[in-house]
Amino acid sequence: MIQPASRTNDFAIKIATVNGTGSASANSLLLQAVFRMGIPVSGKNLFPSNIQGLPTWYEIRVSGAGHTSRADRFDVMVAMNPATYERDVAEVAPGGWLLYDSSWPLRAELQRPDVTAIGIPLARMCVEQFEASRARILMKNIGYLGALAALLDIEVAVVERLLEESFASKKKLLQSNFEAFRMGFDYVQANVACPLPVRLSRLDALGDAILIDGNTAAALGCVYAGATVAAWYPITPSTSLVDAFSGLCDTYRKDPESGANRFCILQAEDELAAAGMVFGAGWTGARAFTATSGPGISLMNELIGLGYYAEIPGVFFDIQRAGPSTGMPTRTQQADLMSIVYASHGDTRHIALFPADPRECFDFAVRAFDLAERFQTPVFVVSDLDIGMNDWAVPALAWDDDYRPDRGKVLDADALERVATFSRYLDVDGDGVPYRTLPGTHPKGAYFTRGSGHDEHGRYTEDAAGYTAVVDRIARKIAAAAAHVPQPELARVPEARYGLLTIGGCRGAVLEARERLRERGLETSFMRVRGFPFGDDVAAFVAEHERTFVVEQNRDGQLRKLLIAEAGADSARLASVRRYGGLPLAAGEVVEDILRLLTTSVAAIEVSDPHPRSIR
Amino acid sequence: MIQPASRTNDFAIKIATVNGTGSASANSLLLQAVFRMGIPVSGKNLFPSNIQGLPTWYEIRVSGAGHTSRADRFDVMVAMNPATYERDVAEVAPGGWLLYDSSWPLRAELQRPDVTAIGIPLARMCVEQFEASRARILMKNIGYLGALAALLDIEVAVVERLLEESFASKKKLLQSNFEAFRMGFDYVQANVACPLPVRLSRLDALGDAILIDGNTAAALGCVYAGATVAAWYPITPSTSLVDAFSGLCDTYRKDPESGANRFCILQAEDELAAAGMVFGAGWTGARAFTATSGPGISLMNELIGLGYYAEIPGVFFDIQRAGPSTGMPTRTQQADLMSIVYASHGDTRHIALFPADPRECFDFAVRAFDLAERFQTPVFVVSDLDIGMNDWAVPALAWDDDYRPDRGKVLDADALERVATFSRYLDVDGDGVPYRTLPGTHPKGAYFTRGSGHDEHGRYTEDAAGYTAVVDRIARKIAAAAAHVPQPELARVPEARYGLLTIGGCRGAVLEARERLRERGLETSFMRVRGFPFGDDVAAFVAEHERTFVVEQNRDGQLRKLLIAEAGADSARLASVRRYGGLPLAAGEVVEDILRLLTTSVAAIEVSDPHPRSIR
Amino acid sequence: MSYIAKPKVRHPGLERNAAGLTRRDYEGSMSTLCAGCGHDSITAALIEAFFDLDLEPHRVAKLSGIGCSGKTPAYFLSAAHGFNGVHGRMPAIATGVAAANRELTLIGISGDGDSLSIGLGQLSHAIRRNVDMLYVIENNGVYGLTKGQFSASADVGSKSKKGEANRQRPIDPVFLALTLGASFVARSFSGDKRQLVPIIEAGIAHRGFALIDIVSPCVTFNDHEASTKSYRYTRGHNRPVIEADFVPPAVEITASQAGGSAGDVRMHDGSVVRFRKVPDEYDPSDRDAVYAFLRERQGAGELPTGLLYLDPTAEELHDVSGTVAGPLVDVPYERLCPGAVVLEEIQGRFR
Amino acid sequence: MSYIAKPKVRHPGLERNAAGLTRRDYEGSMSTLCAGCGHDSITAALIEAFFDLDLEPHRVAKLSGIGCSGKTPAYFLSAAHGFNGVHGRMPAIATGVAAANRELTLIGISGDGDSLSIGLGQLSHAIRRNVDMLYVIENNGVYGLTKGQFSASADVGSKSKKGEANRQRPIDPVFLALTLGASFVARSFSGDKRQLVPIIEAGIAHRGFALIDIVSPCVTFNDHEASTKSYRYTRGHNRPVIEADFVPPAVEITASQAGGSAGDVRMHDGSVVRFRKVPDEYDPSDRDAVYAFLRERQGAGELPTGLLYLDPTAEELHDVSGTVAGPLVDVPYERLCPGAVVLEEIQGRFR
Ligand SMILES: Cc1ncc(C[n+]2csc(CCOP(=O)(O)OP(=O)(O)O)c2C)c(N)n1
Ligand SMILES: Cc1ncc(C[n+]2csc(CCOP(=O)(O)OP(=O)(O)O)c2C)c(N)n1
Ligand code: SF4
Ligand code: SF4
Ligand SMILES: [Mg+2]
Ligand SMILES: [Mg+2]
Repeated sequence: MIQPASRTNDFAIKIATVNGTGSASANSLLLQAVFRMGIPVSGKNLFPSNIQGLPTWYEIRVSGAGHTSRADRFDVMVAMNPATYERDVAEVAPGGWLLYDSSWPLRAELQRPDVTAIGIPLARMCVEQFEASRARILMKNIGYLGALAALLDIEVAVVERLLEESFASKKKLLQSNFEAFRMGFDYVQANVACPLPVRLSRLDALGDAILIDGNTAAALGCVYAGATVAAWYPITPSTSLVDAFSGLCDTYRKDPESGANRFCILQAEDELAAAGMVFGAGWTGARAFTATSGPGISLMNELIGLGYYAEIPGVFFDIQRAGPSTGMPTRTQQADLMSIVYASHGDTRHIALFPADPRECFDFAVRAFDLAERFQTPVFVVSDLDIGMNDWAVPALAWDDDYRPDRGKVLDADALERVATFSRYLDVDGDGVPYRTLPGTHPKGAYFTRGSGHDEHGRYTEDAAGYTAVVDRIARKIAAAAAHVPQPELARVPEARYGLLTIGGCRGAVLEARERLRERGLETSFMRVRGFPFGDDVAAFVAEHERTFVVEQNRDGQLRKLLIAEAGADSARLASVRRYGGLPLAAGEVVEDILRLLTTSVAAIEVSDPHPRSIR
Repeated sequence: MIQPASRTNDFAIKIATVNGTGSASANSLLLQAVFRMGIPVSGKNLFPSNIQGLPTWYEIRVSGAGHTSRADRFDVMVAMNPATYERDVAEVAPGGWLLYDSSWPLRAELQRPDVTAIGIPLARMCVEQFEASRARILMKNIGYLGALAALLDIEVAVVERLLEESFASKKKLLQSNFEAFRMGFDYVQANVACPLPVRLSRLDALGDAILIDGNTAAALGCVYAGATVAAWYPITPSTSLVDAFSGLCDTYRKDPESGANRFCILQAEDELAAAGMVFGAGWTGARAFTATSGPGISLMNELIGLGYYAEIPGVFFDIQRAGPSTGMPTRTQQADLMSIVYASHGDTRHIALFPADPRECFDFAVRAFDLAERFQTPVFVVSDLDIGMNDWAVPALAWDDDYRPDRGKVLDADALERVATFSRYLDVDGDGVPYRTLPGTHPKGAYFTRGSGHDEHGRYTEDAAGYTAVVDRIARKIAAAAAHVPQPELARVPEARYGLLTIGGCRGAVLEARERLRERGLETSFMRVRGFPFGDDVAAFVAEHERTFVVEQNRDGQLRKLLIAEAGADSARLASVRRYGGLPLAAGEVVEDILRLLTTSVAAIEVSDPHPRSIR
Repeated sequence: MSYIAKPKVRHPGLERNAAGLTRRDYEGSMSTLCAGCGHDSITAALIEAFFDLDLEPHRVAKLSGIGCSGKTPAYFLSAAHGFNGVHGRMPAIATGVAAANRELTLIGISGDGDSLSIGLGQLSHAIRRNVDMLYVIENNGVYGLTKGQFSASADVGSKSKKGEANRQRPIDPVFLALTLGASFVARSFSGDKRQLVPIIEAGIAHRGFALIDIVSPCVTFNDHEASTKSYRYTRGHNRPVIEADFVPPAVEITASQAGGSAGDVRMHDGSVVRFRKVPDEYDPSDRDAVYAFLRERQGAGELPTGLLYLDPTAEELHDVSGTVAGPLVDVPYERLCPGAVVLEEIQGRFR
Repeated sequence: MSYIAKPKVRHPGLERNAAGLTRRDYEGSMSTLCAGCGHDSITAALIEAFFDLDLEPHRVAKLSGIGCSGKTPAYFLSAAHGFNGVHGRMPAIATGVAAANRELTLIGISGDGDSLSIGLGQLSHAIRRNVDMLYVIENNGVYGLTKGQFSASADVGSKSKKGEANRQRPIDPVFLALTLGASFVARSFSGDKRQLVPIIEAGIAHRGFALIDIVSPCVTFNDHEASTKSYRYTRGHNRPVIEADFVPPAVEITASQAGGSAGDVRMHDGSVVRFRKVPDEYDPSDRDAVYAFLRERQGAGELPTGLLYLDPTAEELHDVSGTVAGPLVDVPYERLCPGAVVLEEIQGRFR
């Protein structure tokens, strides 16, 4: 049997269970326990698109070095679902461990010589310890948590404190949880040599970090940005964003005297309506947003074009999932880039922000509202399921109390009193951004908003010149936003021949891949685009490197295409690394593809073009 | 006063009237009369998006040389609308003529020294000649037709024959029309030196040509392709396509015995429903289509993704109008290219055909149904208002009675009887195209169609490998279609340094511009893309020329972007010529832009990038 | 059809209302609709009602979808913000406006295509939310702007200009609204300004969604012999079943009941809807009775019109949402942002 | 909640029907819904009905939208073509299927979110077109698949799992359908298979749009105490107001009337719906009376169920469209293409 090197704070666990059986909270406790021990950690929840009874997995990666993108290999497999034993066993890294419920014997064909099977009779012990059938099921999860605590050297006090916090108001439940935890812990202590070579040890690597998912962080951003109207239609994986906004508002947005709401959340009848509500509220002067996923973006297409052309602010969170169509609602992907940037028929181009993690979800949410009002246009925050629904350890969110919303060019009653006439779509300042007014303000501010042809004064037109003046100004306006969207994250290495260029949640895996490549002697520069329209620095980065690998999570190389068509990047220098099976990106995948592309000829890079134009 | 050279069969007329006053039929008679004299001619109707009472123009270009794209200059202006006198007078070419209704005096400031004003007291004569107030208004139009006939030497017999055909069943009306025609004709004969230096003279330049609009031709294509289900929602400028289909079916698609319909036209409640109906019918085995314009494409986005991913045939006609949003519904543009090619969220890429004129509308309509069934996917026929609603003189449509629909890989009952098992999404033949079955055929053919994740056997999946196998095959399938869509129209000139690359209805103007450039000593090669995905020849064409001018009718250079991102064309070699004010393209505009780009430095070409990335 | 240029809608005199404004101040730009279009008469009635109500135009937001009807907000209240949205989606846009600023007077103008085909879902849900707005359907049985196709409100047997008879059952917005629990349901005729103006006034005063279905003949595509939405047919079949006067809040109420069972209904803003000439069996506050009565009358070929159903007490969007009293747009940012200290507190939960 | 793995739905015996098939042949793949979900009971009833009707599975097309309900067509009739479309758009897809092949037996399964929120417009227009299909709404008052938000069918006062009460008026598909002129309107309860099976059979036999609104409790998100869509609440308030037996075409009809005013109704395919235990005042062919009766009962807190309204004679889509008798997909190409000679003729018009 292969003996693994002892690896403290550097390993990964995968837990295979059945959804709807209470494993989610045990897994989350495990994640939090590691986090509270000051060790960088991440959790990836691979859940099915149903409510109960199907296989579900939870992956925890522990990395003292701070690499928390999805793990490449799993050292410990907690195999609690007989339906997936086979593939779960196969997925353990050589030299790893398999925890299983030894209330039933492990079938011989599922044993591997290079994997240590650790049986714990969880079901049996639970039946002995607990009366209620519900408790017997739920407590198995806390049982394996106890077992892992013993095996991995999780500080018991940390777990106990977490349990106390979770069940602060439910003393009885707390007691059973304690018991179940002890049950697993004690059994393993008594029967297995603890801890395993892969184990934890308290660190102080997290500073002021928090463990948060991107949707919650984005919701916080909406609260802090002063958003008052949310209009939405439920869709995985965006639902938790509005849920979080709603919860936060219930606490922080009540009028202290009347208890009335300083917000209005509209559960719309569909996404078309949600988009309409956002623009209605934005036109009226509220900061309004919606959260949706790909199918919602498709349905909102017509209204997005209206917002663009009639120049109405609105913030759209797209928490991407695997497409096309309904696709895999509980799997992640970055495949809405094209759809968003060019949303709606006719000439349109939209401002988009690409957060990489929950902290940026918070920051970019706030920024999106400012940009939407500054540029009077829909702004998209392009997140995804991995960022939005998984817990990430990120530096604490920061807030400056001096922040005030940038309402952009809004003429209030006083200003209107002073102006001679008001022309809604006129480029008064030469920056492409016209002035707007809000209904109810002043008789002089009245204008007619329309998605049909209009001239600079807001009058209906079918005249080429009048029409063109407005659409040309809009083009200039959006182009100018390139300087105002978050600028790329950049790490240039002067002597590097190769560049890595990526977007969103790929960041961690690409940075880790970069380190691994460096270990192999390959220096690379790094750029992560964070906003659209792109600035000139993007093409410059590409020009400065012999070859740039564009890493993204979609089939068609959408970012690569955008870089070529929209940033003026030289396509001949852009190789493509794409993973789009629906799982968060792992560093090993990036390294593997890059090495393959480098070791094969240039022809190979062309093969990496997602659409071979002729079938060879 | 400037004396114009006599120009036979080479001039343009513009007629300014008020919509809803009956001018449309007079204008159409004029167009047909020229056509029947065997002279190449085109008519461009610039009408408002309302029903009655607003300015409307009709432009007729006569060109013995066969140049029938929109005229650059108007020699004769028929100014029948006082509301637009000012701009109409301004638009006459120096040395040209202005016809006006001299029942009222022409205001002095509207007279131009370089334009000959010809007054005809149409209103007065009509009041004298006709009783009914309706006739007094309508007959003015036939009056100016008569005047033009005298001025331009239109053969009277041709017009009379046309009137006879129009009013075959309304003898009384015919009589008034004759009278009105004579009234205008005689007045001008008596008072003006006829004919003018710009005049007609019978030619035999049209061969078997027909005068037809693209929507009618496309509808004919649908009938001939065997389409049985049309689902639509009215929208300008696509409505007349379904109207024509309906009219043709009423004549040619009735069961001779029962009188029942061998077709089903569904006026849907909106475009989402129309798309759903198309896919429902396509899935069931019917050839089904819809016709819409930009807003409809936006609304259909979600369903288009379903059709793509679930692999269901359907034909979508997009008769483009000026966007974004409602835009200018009665103006033309080519601005839905991006929207169509990437329609729907997630990784999607669609087959699209780009007809240049009504004849190609017919041919490509038939081809679209074949491709949709061959590749089991939505196929887009991308026309526009200019092609769809204006009358074009094109070579006669040809039909081969040996044509049989290509139903693609459909397993019928016999085939199913023979196969062991049927897997809906499996690449059996290695060409990326799986086999499909139709409901109701055979128990073995059953499968479950879904827009959610599925594997090659059509089973629901959330598994990366199962999912990827299918989306990768779809990518291959669509890529393979490049060889099956209509190939580019190509005219290479070996020594040419420059290329002209265009799409759709720009063809005529670009070919004419090419001639004019040649006259100036500038040889250019010509390519017109006719289908998407592009083949390798497109990038090759670009590579073979120092600089290629991409001519298109949208603000953002959408074709140019697609060439870069999708054809692998070298962006550095692509300059952009764009007109998007909503009018059909004129050759002079193309020449002007190209010369400007050539005489200024390379920097100028970069300025022609629709989106300057930083504001300079 | 007539081809005479239409003058800007004009009103007699330059009388001023309590807001110090003349009727002229409630007008908009010149109509570009066909001469004689019913929609223009509705515009005139709206102008009259706004004048009567002494509303300040800039406190009004007027919205519409797409269609000839959708154009009409340009023809009244040029000093109000207007929003011509996309086809069928005005109800959602209006809902967003109402959410953001509950103090605006909100008017939505729609067509039968805009509301009953593409917009049916949104209209239904706006009714369900009881969004505080006046919602006018300018109902002509056809898609006017796209040249006369039958809409979903075309009656069975009504013929198109070409002579083709419609065979699909119509969707009747009045029954739809009653079924969906609408709080204010009326039907009128563009040609009956006397009936229409007080209904519009009551609809504006109503706190909640006030739906007025107005038969508004399309002279160009649906005013011929065999159409059931022509001027002639509508005049011939129009049966006002209940009359309503509108008494603004300022006016003291003296006489109480003028007949029938309905009498005075006090609105949220203190105004009063005074029902007159009400048939004995008719109770405009009894949804089911109204439904049954109207079904019967319509079954008999009549077109019953009037302010048919009214419930001034139904909860509107903001009641259900529990929103603060003033407009959300007026809540100062300081009351919206919990601040840095609270953020630090909140983050405690995530450690 | 229970966590026991669910066996594939099984039925007693291997009895064969006239099509030579066993119940097993009408089953589908194993359900992945929560144990106890009402939707699974409806699946079982559908299987029963198909078996009873001796239908050949491959002559059926089963369609759905998105939701837990949307998944169910995978759980029956594995030998039929299935189509799980996108959210709320199944009615249009089904309309396309019906247009192309009128001889398929068409079944659509939807949810309350799928049909009454995002799909309300499409459902309404499918009703209006009277598309020949069975349309089942598996109504649980919540969005199951997205974890329990209130849907548009949630009753006022019904509480969420968290204890929040819904304050928005529900959209009731039965009243909606009656108002829109539906030709077959039924309500049932997933827990009442005895009532449900004959209604489904009648719905399949019906030539036109047969809507069955089935209360189908969501055990995970809406089966708690204060919910009005729970098993308990539904059992407690369910009041079958009319009973219907289904007599297939083959069976000779002997006894004619068993009570009430309704009696036997002969369907288009020769089958008979036999109404029993009908209250005297109830006439399932009188739309307005049914509407009024149900409104009254529901106002009194009851949940009236049964095959509530039936008009077997209404024109369906193809009647209105005047389509040929057989499926359009079977018309040979030669009868569709007018050929080269005619094309030349047609082009004469364009010269
Ligand atoms: C998404 C979309 N589809 C179609 C159209 C075309 N269109 C414009 S108005 C209209 C119908 C208008 O009918 P109605 O609402 O009854 O208004 P009316 O013109 O009769 O007043 C349609 C279909 C559009 N503008 N947008
Ligand atoms: C366009 C779109 N929006 C949202 C969703 C997410 N979604 C999936 S199912 C569902 C609601 C399902 O509710 P219901 O129809 O009542 O079915 P149930 O699950 O309760 O059976 C929603 C909103 C989606 N799939 N597509
Ligand atoms: S077409 Fe009809 S609805 Fe439109 S403006 Fe003319 S009369 Fe009015
Ligand atoms: S969540 Fe509710 S509706 Fe969905 S399967 Fe579970 S019980 Fe059924
Ligand atoms: Mg209308
Ligand atoms: Mg539901």
